[in-house]
Amino acid sequence: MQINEHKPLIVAFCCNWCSYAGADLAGNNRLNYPADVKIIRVPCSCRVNPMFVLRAFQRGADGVIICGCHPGDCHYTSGNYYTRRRMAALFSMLDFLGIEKERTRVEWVSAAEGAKFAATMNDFVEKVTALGENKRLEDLRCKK
Amino acid sequence: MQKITQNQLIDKAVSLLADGTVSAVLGWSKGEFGYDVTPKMFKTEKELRQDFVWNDFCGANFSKYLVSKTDRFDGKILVFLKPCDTYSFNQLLTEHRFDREKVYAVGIPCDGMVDVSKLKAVTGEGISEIKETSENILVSTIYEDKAIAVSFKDVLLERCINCKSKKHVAYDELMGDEGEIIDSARFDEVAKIEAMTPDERFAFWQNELSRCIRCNACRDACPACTCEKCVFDNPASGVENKAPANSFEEKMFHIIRAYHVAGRCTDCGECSRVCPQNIPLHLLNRKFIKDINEFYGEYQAGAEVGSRAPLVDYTTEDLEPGEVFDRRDIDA
Amino acid sequence: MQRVGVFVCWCGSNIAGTVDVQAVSDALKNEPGVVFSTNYQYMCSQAGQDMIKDAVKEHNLTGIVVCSCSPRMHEATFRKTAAAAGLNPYMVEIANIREQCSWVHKDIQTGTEKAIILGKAAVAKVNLNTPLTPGESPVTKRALVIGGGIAGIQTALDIADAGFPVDIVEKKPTIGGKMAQLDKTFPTLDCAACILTPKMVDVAQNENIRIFSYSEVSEIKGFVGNFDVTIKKNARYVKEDICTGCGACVEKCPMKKVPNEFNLGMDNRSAIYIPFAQAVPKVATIDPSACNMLKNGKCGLCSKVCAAGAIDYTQKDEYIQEKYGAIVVATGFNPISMDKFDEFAYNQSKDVITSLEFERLTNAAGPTAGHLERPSDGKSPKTIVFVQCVGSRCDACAEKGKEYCSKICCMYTAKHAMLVRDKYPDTDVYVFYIDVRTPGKNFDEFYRRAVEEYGVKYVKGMVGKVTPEGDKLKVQASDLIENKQLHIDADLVVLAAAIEPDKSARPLATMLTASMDTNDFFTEAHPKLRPVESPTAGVFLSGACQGPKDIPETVSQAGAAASKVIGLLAKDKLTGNPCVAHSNELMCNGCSSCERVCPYGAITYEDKEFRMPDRTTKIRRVAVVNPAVCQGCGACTVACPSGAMDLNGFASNQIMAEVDAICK
Amino acid sequence: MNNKYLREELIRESGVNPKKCMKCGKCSATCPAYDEMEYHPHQFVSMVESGDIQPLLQSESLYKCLSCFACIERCPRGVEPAKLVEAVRLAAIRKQGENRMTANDVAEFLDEDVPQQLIVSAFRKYSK
Amino acid sequence: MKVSYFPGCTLKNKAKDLDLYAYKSAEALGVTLEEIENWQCCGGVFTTARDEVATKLSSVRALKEAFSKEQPLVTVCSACHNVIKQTNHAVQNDKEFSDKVNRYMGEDGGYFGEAEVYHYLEMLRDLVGFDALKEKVVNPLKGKKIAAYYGCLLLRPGSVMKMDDPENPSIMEDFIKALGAQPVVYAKRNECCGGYVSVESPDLAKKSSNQVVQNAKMQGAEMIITACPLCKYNLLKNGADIPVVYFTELLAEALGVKEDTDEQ
Repeated sequence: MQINEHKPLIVAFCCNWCSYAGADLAGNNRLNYPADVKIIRVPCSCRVNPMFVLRAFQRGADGVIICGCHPGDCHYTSGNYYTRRRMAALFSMLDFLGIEKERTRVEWVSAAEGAKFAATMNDFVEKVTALGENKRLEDLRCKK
Repeated sequence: MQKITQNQLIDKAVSLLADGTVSAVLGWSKGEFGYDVTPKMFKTEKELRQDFVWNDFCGANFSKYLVSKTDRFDGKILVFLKPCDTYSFNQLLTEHRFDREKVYAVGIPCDGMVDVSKLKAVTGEGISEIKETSENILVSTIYEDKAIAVSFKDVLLERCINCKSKKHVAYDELMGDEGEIIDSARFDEVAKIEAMTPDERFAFWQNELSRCIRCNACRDACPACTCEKCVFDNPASGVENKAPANSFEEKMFHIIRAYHVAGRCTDCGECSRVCPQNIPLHLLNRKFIKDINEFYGEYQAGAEVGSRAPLVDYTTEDLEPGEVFDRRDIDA
Repeated sequence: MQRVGVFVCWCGSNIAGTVDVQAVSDALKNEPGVVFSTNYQYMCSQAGQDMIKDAVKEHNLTGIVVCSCSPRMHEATFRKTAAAAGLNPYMVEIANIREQCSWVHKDIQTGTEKAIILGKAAVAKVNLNTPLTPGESPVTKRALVIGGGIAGIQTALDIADAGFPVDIVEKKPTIGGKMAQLDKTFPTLDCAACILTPKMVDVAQNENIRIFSYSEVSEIKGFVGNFDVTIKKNARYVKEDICTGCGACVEKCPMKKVPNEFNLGMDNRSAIYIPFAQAVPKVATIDPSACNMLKNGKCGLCSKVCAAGAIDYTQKDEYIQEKYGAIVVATGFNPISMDKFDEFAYNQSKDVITSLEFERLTNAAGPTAGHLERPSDGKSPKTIVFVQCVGSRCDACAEKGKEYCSKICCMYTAKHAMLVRDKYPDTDVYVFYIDVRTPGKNFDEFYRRAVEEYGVKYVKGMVGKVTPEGDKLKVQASDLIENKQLHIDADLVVLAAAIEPDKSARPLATMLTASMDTNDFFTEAHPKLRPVESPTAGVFLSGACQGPKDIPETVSQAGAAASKVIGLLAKDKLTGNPCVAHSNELMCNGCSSCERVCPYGAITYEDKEFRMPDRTTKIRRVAVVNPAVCQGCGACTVACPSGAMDLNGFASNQIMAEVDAICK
Repeated sequence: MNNKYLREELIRESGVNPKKCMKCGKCSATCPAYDEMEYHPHQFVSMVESGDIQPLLQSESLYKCLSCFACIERCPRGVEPAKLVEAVRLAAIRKQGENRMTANDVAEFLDEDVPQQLIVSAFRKYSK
Repeated sequence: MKVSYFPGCTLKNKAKDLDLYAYKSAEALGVTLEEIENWQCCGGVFTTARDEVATKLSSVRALKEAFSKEQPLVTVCSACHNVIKQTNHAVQNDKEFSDKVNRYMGEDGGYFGEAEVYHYLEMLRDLVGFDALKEKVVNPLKGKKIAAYYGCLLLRPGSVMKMDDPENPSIMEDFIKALGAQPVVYAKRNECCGGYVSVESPDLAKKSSNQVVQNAKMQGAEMIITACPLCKYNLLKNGADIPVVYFTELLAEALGVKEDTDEQ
């Protein structure tokens, strides 16, 4: 049987101060990761509304990852602590509904962790690719 | 059958009206049939004597009505609160949703309320008359000659079977004896679903949620859903939709509905009670409550006024979103 | 509909090497709103910027998308370009096709495809951009310094020197703080009083400085440039402006058995007292818990002897309201309690003392007039054991002690040991240490002198147990270098107790919405680059409230905090960041969720009257964001259940438009 | 003997993390049996950490520790040296034929006042 | 009030006084000590090694029985108290250990550290109350200068035993005060007597014991009280020249129940 070469679509929300800068550093150091990852810049990971995550899945994303400063290092002192609770609750609920838990992730990447950013993205894309297309949380109206 | 009687409540309401403590009473009023009790504002003794009812069908939680009733009414309103209603009452106070000064709350005991759909499942449609005895409910229908006796216990609402508290957490005055907080088995059903495989869970919810007709009754009855403008009615929110377009919409609606009340939901069970499709919506809310209790420590919304809901709170040692799954894998 | 111009940068070959820039600018031409699209070698160059300016004019552009390097690199540049072309600078969006595309993807086809998608997302976003204007707020040109120790004194003097009025709030009856209790200072051994008291006098005489002694801050409202502060002036039962500080009342007061806190309870004072001779303000204070007149109306002697008529037994606490532009926290430190370390027998023997108590014992103005005498029997000690790191550097899990190094103990212990050997050469002095930490100018030299010139016996090891027996303190300790256990019969044991922030700091931090670490030290806005500012705008940190510090460090930080305050007060208006949250009052429930997650206290509530469709009105509680305080994190936008709260520059519909564009 | 394995075994068994030690020597300062010991509490910690365990296994010091827990109580870093001493002692006496005390030895110290507690404690400490 | 009671091996043999006076005094204070059925020796010392399971089972059995009767478990002997309390703590906090224990026990229902363990002194302080005790005293021991000897087992590790401040305890001093006597505070009261090492190194035990007695005497003590049979043995064997008695004996004396005990 031939393995279906599905190219996943990954939406990555990155906070401006740590993770977006970490992604820039990955670029500066020419650390490759799949082009499937598309980054959206937000001021802080706590700006990410669960509705944005669902929206991404609705529009055809196969995985959503949220990156922020390490706990304790938030530029706004406490934003990522709220992210941590919100996403823990949301991810657990998605899992409860039978959505594959590997499709969602929160990762803390500092501005100095270009290598971690690239490694995280490589790993996440690999896991999502293995799952194949997002069928359980798709909106057929939005499909090409 | 309720230990406290309809007449006791009417007498209480009449005397509070008479002595000027309150100028209106928010209560249950007779519907067309014995079981379709509806909320109503009573202003006179006559109205009360004529229409006020208190029976096994008075499940409606009146806390939410206070939001709209108090800011349109100058006097003080009497409201009767069952134990579970008092939690919603407190939660709304925490969120500054009504003026406590304008309300006179009387706590009343509750022996559990009847699930009309369970009752109809036994008796069939066409109910013409309902009589309550201490153990049974005698139902006459237009199709049967003889009244059918149904055991009260067999037709209780799910939320009453798993009642979490007979204790009132808010009132100005209490009628009857105070009860206690109950260590109920309300999370068992959630745990059962958690124990399923992802495929089974997906199938379970696909089946349940596909029945949704987007009537919005769950939202409209929910005492935590008191937004001035609901996101589902707001074209700018990005999630507005009025019909159950497809399976994504169903899931989206119910996830967001439950998420919006996560940490604020008192587990009053109104969503499931009013659902015309009998979708066990309370399970979604309970999943959030169970998670919050496990992740961040026991929290009961509405147990006290002014408490900080878990999702607008944090500690530096909280678990990581990825650990949510590890935990369960270990437990399983 | 916007009229969007797209400008794709080659960045030499940095972008053009792996992205087909022509294909990108061509593809984006067809996006909604795009009326012009081009590409150029270096968009950030003068020529590139001119190209943008010309295009704005030529095509009446209302929005600009630059596909180039990271916005962290040149967003500011292109915003200025837009402004120069007459556009609102916030009508610019950057698609990061260098760091997050051309540099990380090798294949030109995938790189180009992704660059197009990133460009589409930026176009989708800019279509929803709105012109933003930073808010302005006025600055009250007055500073408040909380705490009147050396940190607060130095900060206040520096601010006052720059010509701005400053108020010092000090909870004790006098300013001076811990430094006033010290004897000599390391590493120069000049006397603390000799260098501190002239500064205290300067404070008293400076026209720009007001001192609120015996006072506390009870409420803080407002925000940077506009703080409203309530100061509670505790009743001292003496009219401050009339009292001459002559001390006649102190002498005549019959109640003389009150433990003297200035000498850490090692001697007594009277119920009416002046803490020490050089107190500022030099005014008497009646201790209401000890005064017979105040307790049961019997006495009144001080009133009779006061020639100035300054005594007022009916005085009440007074509340003063004042406005400030900046607040400096200088609440200082205290030694921790020794209660949990009784293996050293602090609670079992008077002759086991802390280092601060030792300072008072050797101070000429102290309880023994500077003669080193044992507290128990007044004998002069012949063997003294100093123990370092008592309660410092403890395991985080232990229920006692602090995790951090208290920093000052190594040096003051060397000083104490040296002074003892200098004045009483026949005394045996042991110092038990784990590490001797002396990073400071002339610090290690100082410590070496204690060992080499003064013969202080430094022992690498720790004391395990102190047993008071008869009139001796049996000290059991380890000597790790010689690998043996020592048993020393000591006459005096001095514990270098860890230091901790003053207890008043925690409630103050809550009032200020300033953040603290787990040890209750104030957190700085950035540990390296903004060390004297709190993350809360307009709040500055001076001295040990931010972390353990010695005097030279405290004074330099005090000066740094003052210069930051001067920089703020010198402005007439403050310009904010326009990317702040705002609440749609029609949708707001007033539920307080947003307020609870705001790290800056930027959200308040007001009751607002709304006209209803049926022509009635109703009053509703709604959230109001103070744009001068909001830093734009967006935590509130997600906490808000109704979606009433949104964020300028990163609005929900903008982010969702980006999501849609990416997922198309 | 594989020291790395033994070191990990001792650490797991005792629950002690020797890396937390800051080498202040307070454990040895507080130890009542110090003078009877060849290796002192702080040395147990550093020698286990460095894998230098054989000398400890053969040392009489193992049987001098009173298990009075003073070092555990007073260690500023929560290292708990006595638990490590106990783990090393068990490693020694659990070896075949390494019981230090047998029932025959009891008679030697038995006098009419010896409490049962002493006998059972001694067995726990000296035998497997 | 009824409590479960774990006497321990020594109390049934060499330290019968400790046991007998504990019973008598409890009775006088209105507390019934219900002896755990078929209790077994605690083992004398708590082995800190995490894989030592079998040696701790007797403690778990006693704890489980007390819990099933919904009673606090009261001990008198310091060693039993230390072993049982530490075992309970290990069951509560070391999951691996509690799993193993429950596998060994293999009976119906597991035990997870639910029982509460009180030393007799804690029972007096927290359940009876020293004020209530004071009222029951019929022979106040006026003027007696008594030194409390805690030893190591009652207090350490402080984070587990939680009886009192491990470095400056006061429970026994408060107890002495309640009986009308005058407590003598001395620093060596929480240092070791030499313990079981007296078997092998009598000199070490002698040195340790002597330091304790010496320190108590220098601070003015006329008598030493203890809760531990081994402490008492070591102090006396090594030549204490002031009386060393069990605290329960002193208690019985003050409560006026010592005489009729002696008559029996």
